[in-house]
Amino acid sequence: MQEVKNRALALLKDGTVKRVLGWRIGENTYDPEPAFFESEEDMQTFVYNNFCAANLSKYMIEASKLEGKTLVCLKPCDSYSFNQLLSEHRVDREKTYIIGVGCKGKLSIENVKRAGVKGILSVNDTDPLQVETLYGNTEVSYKAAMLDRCHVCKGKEHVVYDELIGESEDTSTADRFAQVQMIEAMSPAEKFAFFQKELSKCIRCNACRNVCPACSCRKCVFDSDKFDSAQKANVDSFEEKMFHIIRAFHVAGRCTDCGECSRVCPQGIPLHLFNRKFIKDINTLYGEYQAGADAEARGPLTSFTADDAEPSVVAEGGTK
Amino acid sequence: MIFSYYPGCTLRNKAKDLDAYARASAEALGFTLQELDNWQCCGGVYPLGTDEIASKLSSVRALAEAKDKGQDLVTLCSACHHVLKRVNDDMTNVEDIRTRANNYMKLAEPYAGETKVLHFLEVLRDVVGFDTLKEKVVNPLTGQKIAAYYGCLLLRPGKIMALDDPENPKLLEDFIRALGAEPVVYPYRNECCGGYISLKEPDMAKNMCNTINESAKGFGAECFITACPLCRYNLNKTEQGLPVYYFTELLAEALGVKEGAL
Amino acid sequence: MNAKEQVQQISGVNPYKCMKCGKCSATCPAYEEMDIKPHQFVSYVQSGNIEALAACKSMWKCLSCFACVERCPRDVQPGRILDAARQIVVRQRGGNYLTAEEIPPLVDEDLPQQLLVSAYRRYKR
Amino acid sequence: MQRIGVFVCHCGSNIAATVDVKKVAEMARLEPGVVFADDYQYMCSEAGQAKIGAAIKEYNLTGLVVCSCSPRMHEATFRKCAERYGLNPYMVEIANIREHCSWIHKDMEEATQKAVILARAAIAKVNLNAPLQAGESRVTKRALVIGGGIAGIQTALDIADAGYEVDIVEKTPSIGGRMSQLDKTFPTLDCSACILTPKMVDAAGHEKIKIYTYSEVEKVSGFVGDFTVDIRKKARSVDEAKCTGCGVCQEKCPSKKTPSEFNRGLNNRSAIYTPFAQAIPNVPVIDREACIKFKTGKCGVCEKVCQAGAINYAQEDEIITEKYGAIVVATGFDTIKLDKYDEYAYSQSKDVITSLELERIMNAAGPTKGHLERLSDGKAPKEIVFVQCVGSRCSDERGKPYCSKICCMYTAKHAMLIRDKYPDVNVTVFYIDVRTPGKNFDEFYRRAVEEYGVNYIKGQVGKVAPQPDGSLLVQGSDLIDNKQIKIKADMVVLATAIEPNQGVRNIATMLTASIDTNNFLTEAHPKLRPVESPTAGVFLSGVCQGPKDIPETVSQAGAAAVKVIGLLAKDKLTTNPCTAQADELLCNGCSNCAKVCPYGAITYETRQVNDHGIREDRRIAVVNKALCQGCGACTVTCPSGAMDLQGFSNRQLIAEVDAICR
Amino acid sequence: MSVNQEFRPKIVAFCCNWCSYAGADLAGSSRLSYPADVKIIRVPCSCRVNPMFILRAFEKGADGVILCGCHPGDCHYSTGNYYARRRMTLLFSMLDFMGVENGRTRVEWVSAAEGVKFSTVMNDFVEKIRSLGENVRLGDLRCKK
Repeated sequence: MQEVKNRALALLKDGTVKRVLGWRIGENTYDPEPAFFESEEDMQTFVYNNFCAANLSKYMIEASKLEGKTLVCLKPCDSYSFNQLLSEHRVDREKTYIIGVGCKGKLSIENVKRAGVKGILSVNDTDPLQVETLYGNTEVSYKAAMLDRCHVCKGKEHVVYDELIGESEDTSTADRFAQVQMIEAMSPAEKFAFFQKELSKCIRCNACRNVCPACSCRKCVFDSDKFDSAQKANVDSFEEKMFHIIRAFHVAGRCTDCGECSRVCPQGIPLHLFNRKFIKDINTLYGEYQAGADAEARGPLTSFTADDAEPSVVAEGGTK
Repeated sequence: MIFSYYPGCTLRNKAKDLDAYARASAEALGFTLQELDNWQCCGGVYPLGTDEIASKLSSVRALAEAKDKGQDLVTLCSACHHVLKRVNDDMTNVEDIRTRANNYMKLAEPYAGETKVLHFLEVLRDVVGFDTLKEKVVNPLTGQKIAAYYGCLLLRPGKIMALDDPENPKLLEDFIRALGAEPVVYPYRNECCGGYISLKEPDMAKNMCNTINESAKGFGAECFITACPLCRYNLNKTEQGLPVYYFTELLAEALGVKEGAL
Repeated sequence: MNAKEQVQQISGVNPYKCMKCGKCSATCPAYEEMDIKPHQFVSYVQSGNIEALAACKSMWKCLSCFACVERCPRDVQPGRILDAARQIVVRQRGGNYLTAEEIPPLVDEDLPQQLLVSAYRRYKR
Repeated sequence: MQRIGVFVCHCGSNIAATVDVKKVAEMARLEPGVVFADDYQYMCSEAGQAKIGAAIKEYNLTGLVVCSCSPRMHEATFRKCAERYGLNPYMVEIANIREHCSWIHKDMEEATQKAVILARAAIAKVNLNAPLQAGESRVTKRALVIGGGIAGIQTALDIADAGYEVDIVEKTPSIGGRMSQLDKTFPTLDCSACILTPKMVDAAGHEKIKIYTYSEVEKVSGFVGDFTVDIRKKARSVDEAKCTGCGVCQEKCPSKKTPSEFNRGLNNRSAIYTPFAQAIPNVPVIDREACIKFKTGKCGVCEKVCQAGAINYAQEDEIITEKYGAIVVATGFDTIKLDKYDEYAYSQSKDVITSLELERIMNAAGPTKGHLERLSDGKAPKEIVFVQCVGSRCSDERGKPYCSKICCMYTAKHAMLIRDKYPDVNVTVFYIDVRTPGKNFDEFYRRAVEEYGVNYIKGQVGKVAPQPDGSLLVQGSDLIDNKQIKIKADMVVLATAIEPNQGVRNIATMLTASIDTNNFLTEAHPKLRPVESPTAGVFLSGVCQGPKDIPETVSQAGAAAVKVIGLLAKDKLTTNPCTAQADELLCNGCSNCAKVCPYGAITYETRQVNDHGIREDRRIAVVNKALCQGCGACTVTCPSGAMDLQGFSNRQLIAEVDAICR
Repeated sequence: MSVNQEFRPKIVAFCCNWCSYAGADLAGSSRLSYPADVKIIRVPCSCRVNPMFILRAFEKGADGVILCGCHPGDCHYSTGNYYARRRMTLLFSMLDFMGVENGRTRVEWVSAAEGVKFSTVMNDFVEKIRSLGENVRLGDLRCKK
């Protein structure tokens, strides 16, 4: 997407923005990483390809404190996160220049590997993907290499931007809540076993917390003494459970379901399931709500109606 | 515009004219009453017992058929209207009755009160509109002083019938005005004619109808209109009673379709 | 279930909501013909005197006109109570107030079908 | 580390009979921080408190745990005690071992064990308590009374007589309210105007009272002691300073077809009008809906005839902003609409009237000049039927579930007055119950029956049928005789239910005062705080709180005034120190806490903070301590835990949880 | 299922100061008994109860946690219990989702006048927890020190 790069460079040069927040090319096509670019020279390493999955909106919290405008590239789903941060006064719209970049579903090298490809040397981002491996060349279909979250795409519209570059596509193919429903249908023992297995993998690396645009507290409760819950590592296995429940609760009604938590988890824990469960409950009990869709809207946990469901609805199975 | 239509037993028999005039008028006003294929008698009175299911099923069947057709269900007879609306209310709001009725009926899709039941007069007021009706009148009944007789079943219970204020209704009066005649308001227009009591206690019914008749006469009425064959039957038994017409007859007359109707 | 509970169940009415204002009796068009008056239907149920209620003439005089139901300020609905009592009587063998044989002499030329149907519903099993 | 003293109360045998108090003290001594523990017969007694005092001194205590009855009973007592002996009152915690323990358990061992755990939880909490200082806020020594009826006037007069400034805001063009519409008052039958007018004049002339008529409260902000209120003074189109109240404009006004509000629509008034002769202020208002000048631009008669030059068509609404320390709601009542009750034929016959309309008919200044006559044909009625409980005591949605309380008495009054003045008129009253509690009330009603021959029939009316001859056939029950009776009446009077004035819900919302399903304002306590709203600084006077008659209204008005005076007499108010507080280093400035705050106590400001050496401007939540009531809604909304509640902090509550689960 | 009569559950009851705590006081002054297993923690309002507290109780070995507040519409702070209701509904749903029996958590609205209700609710809740038995599930995760 040379167009994004050219435009960003132009805005940087004419002084509209002081810096560009985008992706820097990595060693391979598949590992670009978020980066700030402040000069034309810097911009040489700017890249926007189909592996640029990272949601950059959270970086705008820090960028908003810097002097001058920052140009940020947001994909449609990232724009929800930005909007949510805007509603919470965490980012400064005045100091942001948003290029809404086109997105047709982002790719994950993990999914390429999952497709059975071993010894990857290089890969491109075309459809289908051409993969060069130690054992010869092969192809992987774009859809198979797409991130799980892109299968439940929020749509091709940006909810906030200054200009749009590139086409987007709604890539949803799956039912967003299918997995949640599958777990809901389990017996308590099965549910417990499922999460026990998943969560016992957690090493409390805090990657999920660090990447999450909603989890943006200056200081996390798990690092402060406010609840006697400060810890570096888990003291016991309850605490990792508590950590994830509380984390999900703290972002409930604010999580845009961007899926970054699961994407970055080095242990592959499907952390987004917690958030989706809350989103599903909120939609069922309090009406459809998409965090970040409207920066002016009142969230489901900061509003109520007089005839809301009673908590006993859970025991009655009303949230399923 | 097409409505599902539930005529009821009497309109297929002693009150054929109530039905015929209504259909002719409907066509003149631009809507059609399409008779349900398989209607059965509603039973005449609404079964009040909470444990009565079987006697509500014929109504449920009619309601479900209208639902299948995706049409509102129109009826003319006060009694049918009363029974259908109340059973529909049960099916909407009373879980126990809904469950049991559906268990009996074994419909392809359970019925839960989806059909809207309308009295023909409601169609005139809310769908056609009395202003439009007035425009379509070719023989205005100018100078006629008409007493509207509502009776009890059309209006009560007010909450469920939701047709008009049960104590001070205006629907038939507005209808009379739309036909160009003058309505006569009298206090007994919503009091009972005696209903089915006339079978075993004809004197009781006669007494009650006398009161109604005297009151209407006293206020200067020249005739009654009603929507109910039973009301008409009872009112006709009074001595020196005012003539009683079905409201559809006057409607057909005013619209100029009376002659061809029967 | 005793008779009192039975009446309460069939009618779906809570007689204890009654504040004994007498508006039902004030409004009833068949009042003069009744041996037990509409407001008494309620007190008979309250005191459990269902036997007397089931033997009353009033139940055959009630017109089901719902005036008492419409105007009751407490939503007690005496008409429903009476109908429940009627149900109890009619459901018993031989409790019918109307038999097929009785009908022919009562019918005249104009009599609408709905009259017979209604009377059957109210008077006969 | 705290130095905690634990005091276990026997409460006679109330606690000691089921809880081994010695054991509780003994176990408490083992808890961290505890340096002293003892038990005593009655901790709340003077001797008990002295014991606490002695221990504070001797052991240099920094915190107290009293194991006794409910904190709702004696927390305040022990806090005061602590303060007396030099300890911060908020260093006291109560373990409720009576209501929550000894009174509900029978087994001594079990109860003792539970008492030990409850004590342990309280000790764990005190270990984390910090001394709190009750804050102070200023008091604006001025009160606002909303509503200028008898309730509002009396409250205002009482407050003003105590030397404080009071403003009355009245929606209509004159003060006086419902009472000014009444003819006579029960049970003494004084003329209503004769006793009310002097009070109106007093209020108008009082140097401490300012009256805003034809005005409404538009906005309220602030809190107890310091409310800011916007009052909309609607354009009168008449200059109050210039008008002499001569009345010529009203006489000459060509638009005279507007139903008179004061006379309940029974006759008409002019477009420029004062509602009644004794109106205060005696300055007319132009009803712009009815005025020909405003509707067509032509006319201007009033301007021409006004010698004082007081007419001002260009006058505009004015917003007045004032500060008040206390607000009294005295918005009164109206009768319910009768359109859902047409079995009584109210909309069908002019001769079926409400009791309030009868007041106007009986009044010498009313539409019939005080002659009792039928509004349909002007004839004198010979047979009058009164129907009680019209719309009152109705559990369906047509009416009101409550008893309107005043109808039995005013109906007896009407019946008596009619029989007195027109002995040839038959008067029948249909009643369900006659309710006459009150001084000389039942005697009054009995007089109506015994001396004046009013015919009381127990039973309700089912239908009123207007007859062709103009009479009204009333069909009712006589439950005593078990008869249905029919009366051919000339007039029917309906004792119509009363309901709170329409605008009260809006006012309650502005004041954040709670209101019940019937739109009556809720009192802080139904028995012990009947004139206070649960919202501090808001007081209730008159029927806005519940149905009441004039004597009750006046006594409640006085009571509300005393509460206001008690508040205004203070220079400063102490505020509850158990309020929320944001830790500026943790606050994200996300605004979610402000969204759930019911008092609007949280605002945001940009502040420079020093976060471990990093200085930056941050958006920080700031809690207004005077507004915060300490519910804690914000603390849970805050994901970072920046928002905490003093006195019930996260760590304190977690310590209690831990102590219980240990 | 056999109920272990020896089993005495640990139950934490959070009660709002204005309604439910007063309701508990009324239960006490009316001598309406309920099991001693229930220990009450006073909070100003049901909306003060942080999910952290409930999880903490489970972490520390509680077998059941109940939250009592004013009836919806009657909150002393006018809206607190409405927020509490949403929060607890979602939290309980999440616990259920993770396989924690939902019988171990409950919300009840108890007014200051409902001493009888308070006692009935507590008896019922304790009975429920007793039938569920010791909180084995969360116990597995608990660090037994």
